[in-house]
Amino acid sequence: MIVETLTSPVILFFVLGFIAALIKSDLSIPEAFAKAMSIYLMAAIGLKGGIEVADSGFTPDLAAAAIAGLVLSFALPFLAFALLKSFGRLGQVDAGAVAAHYGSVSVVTFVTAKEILTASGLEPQGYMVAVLALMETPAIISGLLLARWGMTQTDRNGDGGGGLWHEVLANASVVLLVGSFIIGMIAGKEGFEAVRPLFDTGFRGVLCLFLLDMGLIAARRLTQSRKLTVRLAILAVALPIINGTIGTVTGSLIGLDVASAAALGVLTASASYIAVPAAMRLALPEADPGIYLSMSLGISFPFNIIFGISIFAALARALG
Amino acid sequence: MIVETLTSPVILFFVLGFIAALIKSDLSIPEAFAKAMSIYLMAAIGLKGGIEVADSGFTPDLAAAAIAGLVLSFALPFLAFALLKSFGRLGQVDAGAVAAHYGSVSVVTFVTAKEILTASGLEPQGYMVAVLALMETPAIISGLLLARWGMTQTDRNGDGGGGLWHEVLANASVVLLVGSFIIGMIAGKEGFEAVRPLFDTGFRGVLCLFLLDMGLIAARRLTQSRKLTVRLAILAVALPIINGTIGTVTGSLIGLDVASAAALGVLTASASYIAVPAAMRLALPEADPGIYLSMSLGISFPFNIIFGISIFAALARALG
Amino acid sequence: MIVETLTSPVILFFVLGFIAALIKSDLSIPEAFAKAMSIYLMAAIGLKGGIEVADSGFTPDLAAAAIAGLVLSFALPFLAFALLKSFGRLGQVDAGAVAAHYGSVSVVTFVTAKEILTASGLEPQGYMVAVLALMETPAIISGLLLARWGMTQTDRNGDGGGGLWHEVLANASVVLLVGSFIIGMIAGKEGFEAVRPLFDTGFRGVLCLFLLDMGLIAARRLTQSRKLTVRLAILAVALPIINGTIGTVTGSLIGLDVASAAALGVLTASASYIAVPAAMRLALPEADPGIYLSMSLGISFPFNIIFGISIFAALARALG
Amino acid sequence: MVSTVSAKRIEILCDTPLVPRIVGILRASGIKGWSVLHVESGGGRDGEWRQDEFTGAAAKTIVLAIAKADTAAAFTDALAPMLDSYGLLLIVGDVQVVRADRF
Amino acid sequence: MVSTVSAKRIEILCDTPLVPRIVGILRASGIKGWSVLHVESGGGRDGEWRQDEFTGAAAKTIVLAIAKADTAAAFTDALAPMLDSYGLLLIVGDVQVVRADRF
Amino acid sequence: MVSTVSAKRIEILCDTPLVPRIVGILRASGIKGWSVLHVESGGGRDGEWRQDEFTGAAAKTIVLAIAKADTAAAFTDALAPMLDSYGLLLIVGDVQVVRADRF
Ligand SMILES: Nc1ncnc2c1ncn2[C@@H]1O[C@H](COP(=O)(O)O)[C@@H](O)[C@H]1O
Ligand SMILES: Nc1ncnc2c1ncn2[C@@H]1O[C@H](COP(=O)(O)O)[C@@H](O)[C@H]1O
Ligand SMILES: Nc1ncnc2c1ncn2[C@@H]1O[C@H](COP(=O)(O)O)[C@@H](O)[C@H]1O
Ligand code: NA
Ligand code: NA
Ligand code: NA
Repeated sequence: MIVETLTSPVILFFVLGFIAALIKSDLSIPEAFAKAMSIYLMAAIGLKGGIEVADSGFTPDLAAAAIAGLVLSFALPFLAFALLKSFGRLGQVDAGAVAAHYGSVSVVTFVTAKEILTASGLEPQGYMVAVLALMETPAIISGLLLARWGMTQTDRNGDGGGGLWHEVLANASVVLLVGSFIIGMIAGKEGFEAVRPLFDTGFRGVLCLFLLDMGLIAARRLTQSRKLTVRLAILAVALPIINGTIGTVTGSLIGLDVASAAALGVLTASASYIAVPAAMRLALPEADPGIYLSMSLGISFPFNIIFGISIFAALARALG
Repeated sequence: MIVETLTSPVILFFVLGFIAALIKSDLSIPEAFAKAMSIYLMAAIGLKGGIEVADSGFTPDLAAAAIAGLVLSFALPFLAFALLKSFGRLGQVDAGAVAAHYGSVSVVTFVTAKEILTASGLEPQGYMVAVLALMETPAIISGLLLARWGMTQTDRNGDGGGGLWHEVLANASVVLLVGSFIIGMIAGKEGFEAVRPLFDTGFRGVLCLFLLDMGLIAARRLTQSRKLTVRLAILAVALPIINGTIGTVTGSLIGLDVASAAALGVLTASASYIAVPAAMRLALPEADPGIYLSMSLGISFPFNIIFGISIFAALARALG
Repeated sequence: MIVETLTSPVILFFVLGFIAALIKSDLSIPEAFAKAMSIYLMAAIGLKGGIEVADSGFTPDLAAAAIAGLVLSFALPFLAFALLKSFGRLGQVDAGAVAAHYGSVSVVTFVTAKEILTASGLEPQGYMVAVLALMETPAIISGLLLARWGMTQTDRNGDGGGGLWHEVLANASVVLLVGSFIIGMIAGKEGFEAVRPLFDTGFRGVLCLFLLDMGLIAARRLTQSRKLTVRLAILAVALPIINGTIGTVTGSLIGLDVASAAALGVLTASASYIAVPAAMRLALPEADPGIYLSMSLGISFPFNIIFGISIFAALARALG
Repeated sequence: MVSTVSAKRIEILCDTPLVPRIVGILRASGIKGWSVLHVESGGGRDGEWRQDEFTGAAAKTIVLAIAKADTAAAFTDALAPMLDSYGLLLIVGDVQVVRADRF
Repeated sequence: MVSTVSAKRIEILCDTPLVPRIVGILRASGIKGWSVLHVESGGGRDGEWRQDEFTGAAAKTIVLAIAKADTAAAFTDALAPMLDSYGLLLIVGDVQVVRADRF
Repeated sequence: MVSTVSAKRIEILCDTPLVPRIVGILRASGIKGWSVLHVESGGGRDGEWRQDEFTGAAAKTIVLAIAKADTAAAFTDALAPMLDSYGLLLIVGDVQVVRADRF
């Protein structure tokens, strides 16, 4: 399946962007266009998920997957934190911030996985979109707990109480994913017909252009970073493998189908690079963005896109 | 029909945007993307209108609708002005500025109405797009006349003579609508085939994303406004109802089909929030944008989208 | 064929933009959207070219066209330089800079030509996209040689050695065209199916909106320019005719099919307005951008779009 | 060492639709160059706003112009009548520039 | 001649997610207006960056505020504790403004 | 009270393709940080322009850098030869900054 992955236009555009940035080409995607594409992708994936759930109804599977997602997002930062402090040699605050990223999820990784899995006959259930939305935020809580553990109130200059919680719960991607999911559930298959041409048929093409941009960004992060040690680079590969394995196994154990178990694996393996960095900038200003963005965007994202998806698909197949 | 309206993805995205802004989510659509979508929507609607007119030819209906549109756009501000001064307690300048908005039209309201009416079997004639373009500007003239009534030349610091007229007649939306309309007429059905996939099939999806943005903007206008009194809020609902009723009845009287009469009703009910505010900023700088934008964007736009379209459709059906 | 060209929506949108700018309308396409569209167009055309080459394999034609393109791009600036200095009365530096533009190519002119030729039954070979990419840069070398001829090193303050060469070879459009071309070759027809809806069906519609913007830009260049003399304006028409004729004849002589010979003619006739101006700004800062942009964007681009394509198609037909 | 001269750095924060008018006054006052910067969002007596309102009427912009002291003063006087009705913000600072002949 | 008064022109260069917090401190210090400008790219001790990273966390912004000298000083003091942990850049210059009652 | 120090606020208005070169000179002169602002439109001796020309060659940009007086002077001298051929605008003002060790 890795060969299929590597000849899929979606991944090839990512590789093109990566190479373009490595040879320092001035190729760049306008910021507004990249944001527009991410809004489009989230609306599209939310809609499709909602429609599928409207079709299949609420099932025990759905509930099991949702609970598993919540628990994993909350719990995995603790393991990551321990590794980041010991093997990675990070301080408490930086370790907490990075751990939050690995507990949370990357929407684009999920979307790419959905495309690649579906293309190889493994279509995850629609409700995995809801699981995606649920997994965005719990990790932020555990990350902050870990970073602030044992600190007195006066040290916690950043927290900003309500401001942060509001930022986390009303953040753009959660609102858009959940909102489109609900719209999909209300509109159903019929209502969707009218908007299908834009949201369905254009989807993979937009994903190509978006991954072109992600390739540029990932490579620039990697080459411009001055904070990435060899140990951290190793963890940026190890954490996705560990978390993804835990996620896939959990998915199998709770009885998800092979495709959805693989998708849960990809979700746990993926690391946030939008919602969590913004929250950390507010709540843990002393944590160094150079570390968490380089690890998550520069290494884990490419790793997951190119290898992770195939690995967890194979694992889910073996287990299921 | 209100139920259908409320379960249409197009409207649901508007509601999503509205709610997102109310809960102060940081969701936002990049400015450049919103402008791009409005350019796309205007080009698409202009093209389609032109093609339909190329198909059906110039008919007496078309002429009647055009004249009715022009007269209504010019005349309705006088009524609005009287209500805004008496019931709304606005000064002369502010009342004139607001009246101009309600005489002019909102392209997005029209586009949404066309979608919703068509979905319920009431497709307005292609020439209504030309009527839309014609109705954009006459109201600006009446609004300025009203605002400046009885003033000596020295008071009129803003007018700027030619500058304003040029701004009004060569304004982007008029040029784009009229231009695409003519292109549609020249290219005809065959010429359009080549570009149909973008302009036709993508249309409703883009409208969803655009209305998501309009929902955000409307709610932000509403909550951030410090200028909106209860009386003005009442007028921002009453004026669409009054104007829309006048428009629908006029449409029926001059013999338009049910769908086109409803569309004329929606046009007269709708209030401008692009062309007119820009003209007012130049010509009536003392008028307060906080008032006219809050009324037109914050209240009348959502009212028309969610209720107005169904009301005028029902009225047109009853009359026709 | 000129009549067909003039009633094609693609060209009509260009004319609309041109007229809108002439009447000083405030219509404008957001910068980010225009860049996004040019990225889309280059990715789409690269992909399609690659897929066709994957289908047909490397042929002797392809090699002949590639070599011809390289040689023409390198050689034509010498002729242009002579005309620009003698008839055009430009100084050495400005003449060199302008000559580089006419040796290089315009992607949008090529794309438009491909659409119009295909619509009239003349589809150029897929490998012409590779020729397009090859022709972007050699002219920059000849232009610089000509501009710097006989100068001592101290006069050459701009060159900046490596910086320029890197800029030229890793410039965004070359990387994107070549990259998508290779992706198209790897993915092949099957791999393309998944992304066809965006890249194939949306293509002509996007081209319309892009040419709307080009019309605005061309007319603004033309009217705001203070540097354009009558002699330069004549050359801005003569150079495309001369170069295009040379290109079309060469294409026929080396045995290309009629459509590909016409496409080679359009390529040689077209003048760069993205890659070359940026390179000249760095390497020949004393050259006046007002001259080269007005000629290339303000005159030669519209000329090629509206007349040139038909002329070289007719010539290729006559020769072939 | 490059020789520098004193000049005024003028910023006018205004509604975007007014830019052509401001530029007209700049020119009438003898100021030959200007640059326009985009303002993303802001707040003042009228509450907060942000640029994503694609209705151009609410958008704001900074016009930046460098000028000699005397032309700057002429401009300030010419702009004065508009300051209140248009709600402009006018900010003038002292700077050093090179190539004095340009201003 | 229009009469002008002295004021401080304050620029705070900060990460975009921090803008609401900066604005909160501005208000708490009695500064009534501000404008936000977009920064495209830049470089500093932490290397170079550019705005095309759509992950908002790396984006930077300039908050511009005009204020009287005393409120400006109050603001500077209030901002002080954040300067280091948030990596802010604070720049204060002297300018002349009209309509002094606004500030 | 926070202690502030004097510094120079340097703005270079230039064509966008030149930014890397300007940044190179900034660094060579010992200036460690800079920020790039987008210019939307403008006008000067060469007529008016606006940024919507996606052909990057016509786009303009402001490079903003804060520096100590001596490094600022070194930069001004290093930039001098480019001022005319590249049509740059160089603007230097006096400002107060905190955290002086950064500059
Ligand atoms: N005095 C000035 N103040 C502000 N910006 C200026 C000034 N002069 C020139 N510019 C900017 O620099 C660009 C080039 O100027 P010029 O070389 O005079 O055509 C103009 O288009 C403006 O954006
Ligand atoms: N003191 C200030 N400093 C910077 N920008 C300001 C200031 N006051 C107002 N503004 C800007 O000008 C706009 C209009 O201000 P106002 O007329 O007070 O509502 C605000 O939204 C800000 O963008
Ligand atoms: N001296 C300076 N002048 C202008 N901008 C600066 C300066 N130093 C830093 N910056 C900006 O602040 C950002 C963060 O700086 P730093 O914390 O030094 O990495 C840089 O990327 C620049 O955008
Ligand atoms: Na994860
Ligand atoms: Na109306
Ligand atoms: Na050429």
